[in-house]
Amino acid sequence: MSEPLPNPGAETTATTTSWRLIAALGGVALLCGVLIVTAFQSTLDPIAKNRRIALERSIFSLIPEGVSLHIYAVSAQGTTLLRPGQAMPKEAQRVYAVYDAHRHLRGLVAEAGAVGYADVVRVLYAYDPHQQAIVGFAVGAHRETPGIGDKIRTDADFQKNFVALDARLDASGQALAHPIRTVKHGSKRNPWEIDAISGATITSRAVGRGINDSASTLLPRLHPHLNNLESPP
Amino acid sequence: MTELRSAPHERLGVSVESIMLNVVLALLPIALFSIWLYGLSALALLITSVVVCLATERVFNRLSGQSSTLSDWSAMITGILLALVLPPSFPLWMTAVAAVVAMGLGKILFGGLGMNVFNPALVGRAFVQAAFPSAIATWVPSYAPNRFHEFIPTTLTQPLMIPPDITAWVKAVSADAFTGATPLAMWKFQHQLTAPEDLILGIATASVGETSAMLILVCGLYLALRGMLDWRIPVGMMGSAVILASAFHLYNPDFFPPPVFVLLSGGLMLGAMFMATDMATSPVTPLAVWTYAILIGVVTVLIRYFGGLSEGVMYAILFGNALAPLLDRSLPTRVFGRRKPWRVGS
Amino acid sequence: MKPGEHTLTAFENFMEGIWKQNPVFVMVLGMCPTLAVTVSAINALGMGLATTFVLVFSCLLVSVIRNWVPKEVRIATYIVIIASFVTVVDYAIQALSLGLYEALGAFIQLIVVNCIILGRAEAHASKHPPLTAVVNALGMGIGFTIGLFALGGVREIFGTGTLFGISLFGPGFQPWIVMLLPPGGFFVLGGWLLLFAWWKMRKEAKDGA
Amino acid sequence: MERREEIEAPGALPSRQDGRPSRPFRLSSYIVSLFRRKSFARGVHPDTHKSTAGKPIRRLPYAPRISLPLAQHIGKPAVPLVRPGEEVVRGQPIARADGFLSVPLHSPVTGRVEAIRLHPSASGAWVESIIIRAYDSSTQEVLWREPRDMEALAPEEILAAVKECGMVGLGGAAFPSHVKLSIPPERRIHTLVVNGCECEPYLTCDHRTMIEHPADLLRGIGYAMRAVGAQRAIIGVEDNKPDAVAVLTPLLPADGRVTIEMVRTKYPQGAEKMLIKSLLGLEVPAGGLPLDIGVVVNNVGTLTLLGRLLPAGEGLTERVVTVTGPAVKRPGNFWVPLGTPIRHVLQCSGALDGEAHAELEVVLGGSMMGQAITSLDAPVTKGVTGILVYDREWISRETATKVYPCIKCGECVQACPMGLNPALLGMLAAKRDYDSMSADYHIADCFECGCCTWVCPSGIPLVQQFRVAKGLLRARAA
Repeated sequence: MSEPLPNPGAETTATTTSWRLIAALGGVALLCGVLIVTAFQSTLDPIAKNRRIALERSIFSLIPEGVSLHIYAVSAQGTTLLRPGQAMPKEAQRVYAVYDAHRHLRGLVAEAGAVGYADVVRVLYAYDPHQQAIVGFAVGAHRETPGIGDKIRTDADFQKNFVALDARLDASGQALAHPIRTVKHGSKRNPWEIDAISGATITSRAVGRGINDSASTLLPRLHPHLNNLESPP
Repeated sequence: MTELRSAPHERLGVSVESIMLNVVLALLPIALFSIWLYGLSALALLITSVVVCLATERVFNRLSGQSSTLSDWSAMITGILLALVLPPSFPLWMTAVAAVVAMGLGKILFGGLGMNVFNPALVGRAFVQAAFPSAIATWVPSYAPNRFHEFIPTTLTQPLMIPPDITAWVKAVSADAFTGATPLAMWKFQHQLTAPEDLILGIATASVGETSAMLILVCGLYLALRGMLDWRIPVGMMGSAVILASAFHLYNPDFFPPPVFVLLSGGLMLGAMFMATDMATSPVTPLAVWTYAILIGVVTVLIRYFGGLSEGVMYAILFGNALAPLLDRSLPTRVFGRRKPWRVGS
Repeated sequence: MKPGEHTLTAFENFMEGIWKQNPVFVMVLGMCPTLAVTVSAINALGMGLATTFVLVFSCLLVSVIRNWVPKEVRIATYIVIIASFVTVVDYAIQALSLGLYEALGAFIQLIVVNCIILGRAEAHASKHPPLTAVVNALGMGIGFTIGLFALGGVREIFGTGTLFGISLFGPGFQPWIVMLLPPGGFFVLGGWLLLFAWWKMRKEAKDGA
Repeated sequence: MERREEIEAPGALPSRQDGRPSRPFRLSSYIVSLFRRKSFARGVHPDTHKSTAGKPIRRLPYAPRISLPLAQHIGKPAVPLVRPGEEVVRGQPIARADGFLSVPLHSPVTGRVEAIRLHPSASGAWVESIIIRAYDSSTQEVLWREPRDMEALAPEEILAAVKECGMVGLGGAAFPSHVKLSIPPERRIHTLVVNGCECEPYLTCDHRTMIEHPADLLRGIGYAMRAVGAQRAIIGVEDNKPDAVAVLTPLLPADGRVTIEMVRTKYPQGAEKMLIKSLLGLEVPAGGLPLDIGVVVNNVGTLTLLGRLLPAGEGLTERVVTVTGPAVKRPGNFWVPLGTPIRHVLQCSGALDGEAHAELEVVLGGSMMGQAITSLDAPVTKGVTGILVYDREWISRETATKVYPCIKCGECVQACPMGLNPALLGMLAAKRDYDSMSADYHIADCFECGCCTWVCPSGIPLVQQFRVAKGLLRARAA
């Protein structure tokens, strides 16, 4: 290092007054505060836009026929349309209702998450209310092992599980007729089972469990009010 | 009087070259048997691994301005051992990568012969295990009828490219129900045991050189009898693995496999005879040697039973390697006329 | 400057961080982001540029107010200043590209405690006029960016077969998964360090001859 | 060697060794005992090269001129009693001991003192020596003796007689025998160990001595036992010398106080500490002496000559030397007068016929611990057990091996009789970390037997490094 060493003779010996210290810190803080607020204000809109675009892109990738979407809050009390800027009520689940060019409901997209091998695996899954089946899923942020756990994104066989994953409700309408289960690779027998990726069982199970947890509370609440969602508001 | 040598004036006459050459000789039957089992692909794998190991050592010799160190045969041993722990279908270009990593990262980076902390062949193998997890878990049947005039399709994969899917090829060449899983994986994931005679004779699915427990035992015995292999390491390692496996088996015979299966399957035998005994990476003091050997055996069984992988020998040995210098220092020899061997200092 | 030490020219001052005291390859600083975010060239560049931005502006501000801030609260003000610029960068990246933001993740915020920046502010900017400080910071930032890029580029090429997302080897490429894992970061860093040491050794040998 | 630590004396000895009656040698019991041969841990098995074992000890023609260094023993050099020009007869004292740790010298020839001056010694240094020219016409009989009645002597008187005869350890150490046999009053010696192992390759002088002079040996053992107050003596012989055991066994005294015990042929079985361990199962504490555990060790060569010289009242003027090695044409064991130039011995045994001297390596001692000498003019001294000569062919074969880095094979650890870790010590020596070698890894316990270097496949000169390290540490401590 070529930095000069501090020269003891040059140091001021007089103690700095408290007032100066506060003034210096305060001044810097003020300056920085202005800086941050300016940055925040000027990026607020582009960031919101970016987020919306990213979300819409992944939602429409699950339901390719979709052209528009609306957000609903689903709780035990029923479904509520969320206008942009409106806050999400507590205890409610967010559902994106996707409509095609003819303003028909093409599907619903919800969020799910469960602990995988490394961290929580967050997925979006698409539910088709007409088939009563899960028809696709997309992985959000995750930290699963590249080449093993992240096969859930790429493994074609695994994706095939979600062409029509049975998610019918039972007779009472209070629960899924068959809980969605992840089974060992090669032993899928029923339409509500997910065939795990060989060698990436833990991540596969996380996806299945996450979707099951989410769907088993969401769908019974959603079904009585499906009519409200049939066409865009 | 020009000659003024310092005592002793005579030597035993066993040199590094002769030890290494004998290890190469002991590995040859295993290599030949693997060629008999897997044909052209195993041959190509062995040649690639050895040639790339030698070339890497030579290139690094050049770069560091040393004279060639190929004559000590140690690079040759790494080459053969590396080939023996890879699956027979492993693409040649990946083998070359493993060999470069084995020599460069596993040996030369530490300062060359005798200075390396980890067994170079296992470093190479661990690297490709992490880099190409699917290729290293692709298995083919032994005694394929066309093995002497046809390569396994994956062997000749173009450099940097994904090996082709060989499911169809495997179905075509395997006579009976070949599952494409190693005995250990079959036990771990399907809960099926392979017959011990298949393990002994090398019919079970395995890496190139892990197949025949019998042959490995004989070759290891040759070295041990010539005093070029520390018999305590295989004995301690296999002994501890068998004892621990027996305990588990007695506790729950339905879940845990019999100890003979643990002993004969996977790379335990090869690892115990030829990997853990690598002189540079194993301890020297008697207590440390036993501790090291027993530790590797125990860790192997624990990884196999409770880890995410079906085979644990490689990581167990690498773990043992890492501890070896520490063991040597914390478990010193008892000096004649002194007490408390484990306490350094007087 | 110590008496007798020759004053660095602006160019030497700039090159300091790129070559002689490269933060990644010579000083081996800031390893946390270095290993974590360098799985692709674009991540590495993004991280490097973000750091450079924070570095340059923090050093500028620190240098401007250097005579005004008492030494008792020096570190506190530096942290506040650095944190502010990091927040600005954080928002800016979110506004520019959400993809990059997600890839860099928590490491943007971690720039706050990046030892390179605090080190530069304390060791250089607080003792030099603004222009010198900015030139030095720019050199350091670019040096850091080059370092990250060297890691990220190699890891992306082997890990995914692409560079800046452009496929290099065609569709059949076999990714080297280990390169995307933390150990891969260590391997590549080790490789570069080795290369640097070797270069240096050869240069010294040549100079000596 | 003077260091004597207070170490707890061992309790009762294994009773097996006590009072065992002497028995005649039987081949069957020898074969049985082969399988439960006593030994120490580790050690090595070099080729023994004992081709001279079957050859009787012969005499060489006298050298015309001899040189007697005043310091042929450990301790202070002797002080000359003669002047140049003076006539001396064989056996006459020509130098007196200078203090306790010193021994006198006796003239090995009848002749005239030529000079007292510096003369080359085996180590290469020139040392103060008495040069005597032998009379051609002399019969070279011992003409100076004062016979004494040994039975009448008290232990102190025996010690005085031992000192007077100029005896030192003839096994190679050349430590004054009377010092070794002097036991501090607070110590009690229970066993005299008689070292007949001769574990060094090539050497057979002790072996031949046991075969040819068993009566002298047993007499010498008796004197030493009385001097140290030991109740019993054990002769330890390596099991490659069954003929020596066969000769000695019938002669053992009937009271069973002297026994003979075969130990495994293994190097360095003849090292004091190793032999005590093999025979008695006792370990001499680190840094201590055998007498700390109630044992005194003497070499068979020393005791044989004591048995012969003490009653006759003669001085030590000659010793048995093994002359052997690849370059020696007529190898054998010889009674060599002290001071005889090595050149003379080699000429007589055919080692210098035709060969250019520069092509040879001449070693005093055996192949494991012997020292190569720089000058053939150096004399045979009291500590010379053998002269080993290598020819060019042998040397180039031995030096052809390349030196490799340590591959940590651990062979040295399995060889070191002291239980040290030579591999680690070697690495520390390479790093010049002498403090750690001494403090943590006990380099001081190394007695330089050379086993580590002998086995090392990398050809690392371990024992040489240790010698350097020990020297430096000693110099630093001084």
